[in-house]
Amino acid sequence: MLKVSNLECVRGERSLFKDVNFSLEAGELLQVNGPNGSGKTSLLRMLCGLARPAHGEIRWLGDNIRSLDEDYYNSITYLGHLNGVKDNLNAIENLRISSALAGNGIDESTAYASLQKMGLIGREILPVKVLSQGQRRRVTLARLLVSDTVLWILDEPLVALDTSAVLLVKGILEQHLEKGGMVVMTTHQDINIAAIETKRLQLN
Amino acid sequence: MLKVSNLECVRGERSLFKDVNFSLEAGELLQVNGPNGSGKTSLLRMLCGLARPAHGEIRWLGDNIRSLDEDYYNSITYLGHLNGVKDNLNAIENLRISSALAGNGIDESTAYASLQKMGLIGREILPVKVLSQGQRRRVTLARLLVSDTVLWILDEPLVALDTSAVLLVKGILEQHLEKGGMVVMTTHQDINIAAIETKRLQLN
Amino acid sequence: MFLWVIQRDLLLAMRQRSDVLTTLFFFIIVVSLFPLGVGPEINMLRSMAPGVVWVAALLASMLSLERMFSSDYLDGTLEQMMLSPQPLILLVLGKALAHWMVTGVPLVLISPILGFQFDLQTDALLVLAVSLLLGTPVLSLIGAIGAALTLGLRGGGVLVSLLVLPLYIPVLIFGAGAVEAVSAGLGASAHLSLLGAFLLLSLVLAPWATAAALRISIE
Amino acid sequence: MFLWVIQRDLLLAMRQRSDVLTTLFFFIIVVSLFPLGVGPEINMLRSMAPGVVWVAALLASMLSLERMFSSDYLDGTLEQMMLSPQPLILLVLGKALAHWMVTGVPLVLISPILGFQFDLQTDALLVLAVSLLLGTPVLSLIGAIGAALTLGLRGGGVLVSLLVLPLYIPVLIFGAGAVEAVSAGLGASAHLSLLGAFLLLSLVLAPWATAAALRISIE
Amino acid sequence: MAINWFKYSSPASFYSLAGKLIPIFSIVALILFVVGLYISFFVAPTDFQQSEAYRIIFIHVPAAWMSMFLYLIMAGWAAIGLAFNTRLSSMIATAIAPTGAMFTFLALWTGALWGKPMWGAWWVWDARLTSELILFFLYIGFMALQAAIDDPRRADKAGAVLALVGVVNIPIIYFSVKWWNTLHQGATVSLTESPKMASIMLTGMLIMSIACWMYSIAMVLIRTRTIILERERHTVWVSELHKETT
Amino acid sequence: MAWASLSDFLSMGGYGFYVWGSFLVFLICLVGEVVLVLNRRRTLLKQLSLTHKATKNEKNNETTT
Ligand code: HEM
Ligand SMILES: Nc1ncnc2c1ncn2[C@@H]1O[C@H](COP(=O)(O)OP(=O)(O)OP(=O)(O)O)[C@@H](O)[C@H]1O
Ligand SMILES: Nc1ncnc2c1ncn2[C@@H]1O[C@H](COP(=O)(O)OP(=O)(O)OP(=O)(O)O)[C@@H](O)[C@H]1O
Ligand SMILES: [Mg+2]
Ligand SMILES: [Mg+2]
Repeated sequence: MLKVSNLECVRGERSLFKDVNFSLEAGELLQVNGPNGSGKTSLLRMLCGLARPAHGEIRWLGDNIRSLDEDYYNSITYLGHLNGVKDNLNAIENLRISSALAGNGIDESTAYASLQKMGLIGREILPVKVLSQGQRRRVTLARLLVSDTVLWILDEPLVALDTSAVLLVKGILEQHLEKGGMVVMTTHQDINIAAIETKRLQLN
Repeated sequence: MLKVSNLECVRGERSLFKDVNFSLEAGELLQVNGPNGSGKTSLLRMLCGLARPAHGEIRWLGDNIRSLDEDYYNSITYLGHLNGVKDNLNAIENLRISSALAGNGIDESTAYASLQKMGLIGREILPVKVLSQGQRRRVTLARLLVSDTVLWILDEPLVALDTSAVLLVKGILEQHLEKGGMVVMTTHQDINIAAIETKRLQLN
Repeated sequence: MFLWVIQRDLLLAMRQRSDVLTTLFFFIIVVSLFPLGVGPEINMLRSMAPGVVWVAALLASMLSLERMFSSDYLDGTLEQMMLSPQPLILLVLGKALAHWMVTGVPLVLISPILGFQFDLQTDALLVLAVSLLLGTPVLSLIGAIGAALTLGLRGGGVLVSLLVLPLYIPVLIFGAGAVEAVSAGLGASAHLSLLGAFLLLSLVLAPWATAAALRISIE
Repeated sequence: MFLWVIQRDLLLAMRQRSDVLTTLFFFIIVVSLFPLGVGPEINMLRSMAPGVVWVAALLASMLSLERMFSSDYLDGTLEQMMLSPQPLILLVLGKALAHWMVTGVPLVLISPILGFQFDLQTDALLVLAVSLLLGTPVLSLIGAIGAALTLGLRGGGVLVSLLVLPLYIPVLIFGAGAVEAVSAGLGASAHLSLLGAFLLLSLVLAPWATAAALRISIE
Repeated sequence: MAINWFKYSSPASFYSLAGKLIPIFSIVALILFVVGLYISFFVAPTDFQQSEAYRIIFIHVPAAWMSMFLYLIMAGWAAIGLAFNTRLSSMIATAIAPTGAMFTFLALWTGALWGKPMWGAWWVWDARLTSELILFFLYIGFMALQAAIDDPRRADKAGAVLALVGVVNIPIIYFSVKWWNTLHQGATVSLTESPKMASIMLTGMLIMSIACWMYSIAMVLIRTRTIILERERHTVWVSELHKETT
Repeated sequence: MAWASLSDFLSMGGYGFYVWGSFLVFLICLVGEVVLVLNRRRTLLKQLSLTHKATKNEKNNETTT
């Protein structure tokens, strides 16, 4: 479904990577590995269409994602280094708003249920700014529980999470893959996610 | 040297922890463990004097840190969740300025050398905002290489680092402990740091 | 989705109830500073009034511009918005509208009272309010372009004012001109219809330019 | 360390060379807005001039206040500063000074030219510049208190103006008053020495209050 | 027409073409300036009403014209750069801005120096003067925005959006002349003292204007060449260029 | 048109300050711009030749080692 050919990324005057080729089918997981600064985040942002590749093409169901635009956005969910939560809103409001922006509004009880799954009960009506680092990350990740997209693009989703939360996320990803979803992710931690096929892309 | 007795932390109407007692001598390492939101960051901020404990005392060389103030700051280095680097300055400038603020100015060649050790050469004159997440963390951690304080208080120093950088930090910490320094740190990753004595504090 | 954006921004504004009030108070304070700086002569104050009120409105609207996108940008929400399946133009329109509801509407409502302080006549007061009603949305719409262009740049707050103020000037001239025309006994309809034309023009063009600017800034 | 703080802030300002210029241009633009809003009558403009220039100086200085501490706060630098072995008061003084050098000094230098636009006489121009020279550091010092108090609060930009503008008013009154006194043929020395007294007072008290406010905001 | 325009839209070939054109424009500009200045001071007669002060017209009017033309041209190139993603046109737009700002400043400055003897004030808030001032702000805004952005591609595009929005503003400002009482170009200026003198003045003004045009083109070309080198310093053709010169 | 004397020429019928103030600033601006532009180009060229040499040396080193 996702097909990347000859991708090259240039930042400043440096070519971070070139000739990156891969394709991803339903149920498959792509782990992007590489040391700090090797261009993982840059690659993921290109996959979302947030950045423009210096060279090469990214195709979704055969079409270049540049030409698809909003159709493509209907099929992906991107979580980056930044949490994208509003400090002054509480967890429920944050989750409902970010889902609505992503194109599927949810009601309060659904939001409550997913936050419960993420272990945030008791903290769901505090403004997010008083939450701990790991708890804010959990609020962000709760979006995955209510998302109905096919392709998840996750940039270091496990940062700041404790071991129980890491297991939780692992479970969510495996369930998504089982249902025929696709995941592209980076992480510096060791984690073993069951998938139909796990591809690995080593940068640098 | 550092002695904590009966510490209690209250956030909102919740008591995060109480009756925390420990002491730390030269060459010892304290690992603070606990799930997300258990109060690790809150504890560390209290140890620095950035937050006021609801109850209990923190003594440094016998004196309450509240009464010591600037003398105490001469002996500690704190690295929190936030990087404390300026997006628009480059790595060298950032390092020199943060060292100067910490009370020991360094010259450009020293800064260059420590950044080299942290694997940032070739990136040292780029504005920090274009660096990758892990590279920004490395800029922050480079402060440890030039710091001359005894007590290091580190909140999840390993976040966003790749494996080689984790080893690097491990080495720096071990060297510091060997020289009779003290370290208080939190992390969700498994890491084994050699110390005269490794104490563990489990919150929640 | 359009509604969601407005709703979210209003919710954020309401979460700190003081937000709306502070813009309002800023407006009031700036207007009140002038008699302090200039002296209490009532005839002079009366002829200054439209200009002063309008300049204060410009500044109040501009002051909150920087926050329009920058907080969303810093915490990553903006990235999410760009990846939203709905058209970016709608989203931008929603944000500009929310900005206007928080900063513009209160000014329109309070302006007659401030006009009183400067001893304006009833018809002038009315025209003042109407001109603000037509003009302040234009300020929010144009301001959105500036805010999008300066996203993530250091010195954004001051830079945005540098970019936006020259573009605000026609609104200022015709807005203040309308009130002066009425005070001078001439009709204000010409001025007001020009303001209306500006509003239509900026409603069509500004969201488009803002969306383009956002895409440029995010890349 | 004191020097380091100033140096760092100036470095940050210079890194984007445009930073100093933008404050300056903001000042110029705001001053130029008034004639546009009020109309071109030269006698009225001349008597408005001191007030307008001073209000613009207030706004220009205030607008950049928010950034004084907030960027340091958001990225964690401020925490590091609080943990610095040097006294916080010095640090605060350094930041206020850097703020003044970036926002205040350029205004003092450009003010005579703006005075020309309003057709002020030479002695009035001189007093205008001197009053700004004495007054703008007070603005930076007082502003630092407000910036520290509103740290990390949403709507900081507007809130800070709400807090500091009332404190700015005495400076405004005596600053503009000095110029008016000269234009009216009276001496300005009384006004100017009062401004000097404000400066001394705020040099002593403001860093202390700012440091206290910072401690409160960080906790 | 055998000229291959596409050939010259690539920075490399533009670079060499501009290198050949610059001396021509510079020399023409220099000659015209000398002739123009000679006419201004030694051929044009004393004005009956304004005595010698009117000689400022020979630089004031060309500067004012250039300030407006250059903005439109700058916006045009910026628009082309935005629409067709041609790097060269954006670079030209960036190169025009400082020259345009300088002429705007000169129009303001010479106008102010003319205003003092003619109107008794350095400055009046008249529509023409005000709109010229706003034009100056637009230039400054354009340059400040580009200076604040590190990434040249983003700077190009952001500048283009701003320049285009500014263009919409210009006619609006211009039409506002009607709503203001104008002092500029009123009865104070008597151009038509005698037909002969008017025509001499007109020739002087025209020659000075053309000189300014040639000067601007030369400046913009030099600056564009510099910008091309700055941005393309890592490409092959630049380093080959260097092999040739060293 | 001839001027009676140099001082006559300089005084411009009493408007010397304004006329010369305009023309001098005009010339200063133009000449200043030329100097600035050429300066910018010269420093850039110097920089370029330096980096060019540096890369050449690097390449030489690579081939020798
Ligand atoms: C700061 C003050 C001034 C500014 C900003 C200014 C600006 C301008 C501008 C923008 C133009 C071009 C207008 C056009 O092409 O339609 C112009 C033309 C002209 N200006 Fe000024 N001006 C100023 C002062 C003066 C003064 C004091 C005089 C004479 C008393 C003057 C006389 C003229 C004349 C004669 C033209 C030529 C008009 C034409 O042929 O269209 N200007 N000025
Ligand atoms: N203007 C520039 N000039 C040179 N290098 C640049 C420039 N901008 C970005 N870079 C480099 O591009 C890389 C960006 O890396 P990216 O953020 O994609 O890394 P990453 O693989 O996500 O790393 P991490 O694991 O630390 O998150 C960094 O190495 C950075 O130094
Ligand atoms: N006003 C409040 N009311 C209730 N609870 C609060 C309030 N403010 C903070 N808290 C809670 O205090 C805790 C702060 O935790 P802290 O940041 O110290 O956690 P941590 O151990 O560092 O976690 P992490 O591993 O995620 O960084 C969180 O659980 C947060 O929900
Ligand atoms: Mg990354
Ligand atoms: Mg924590």
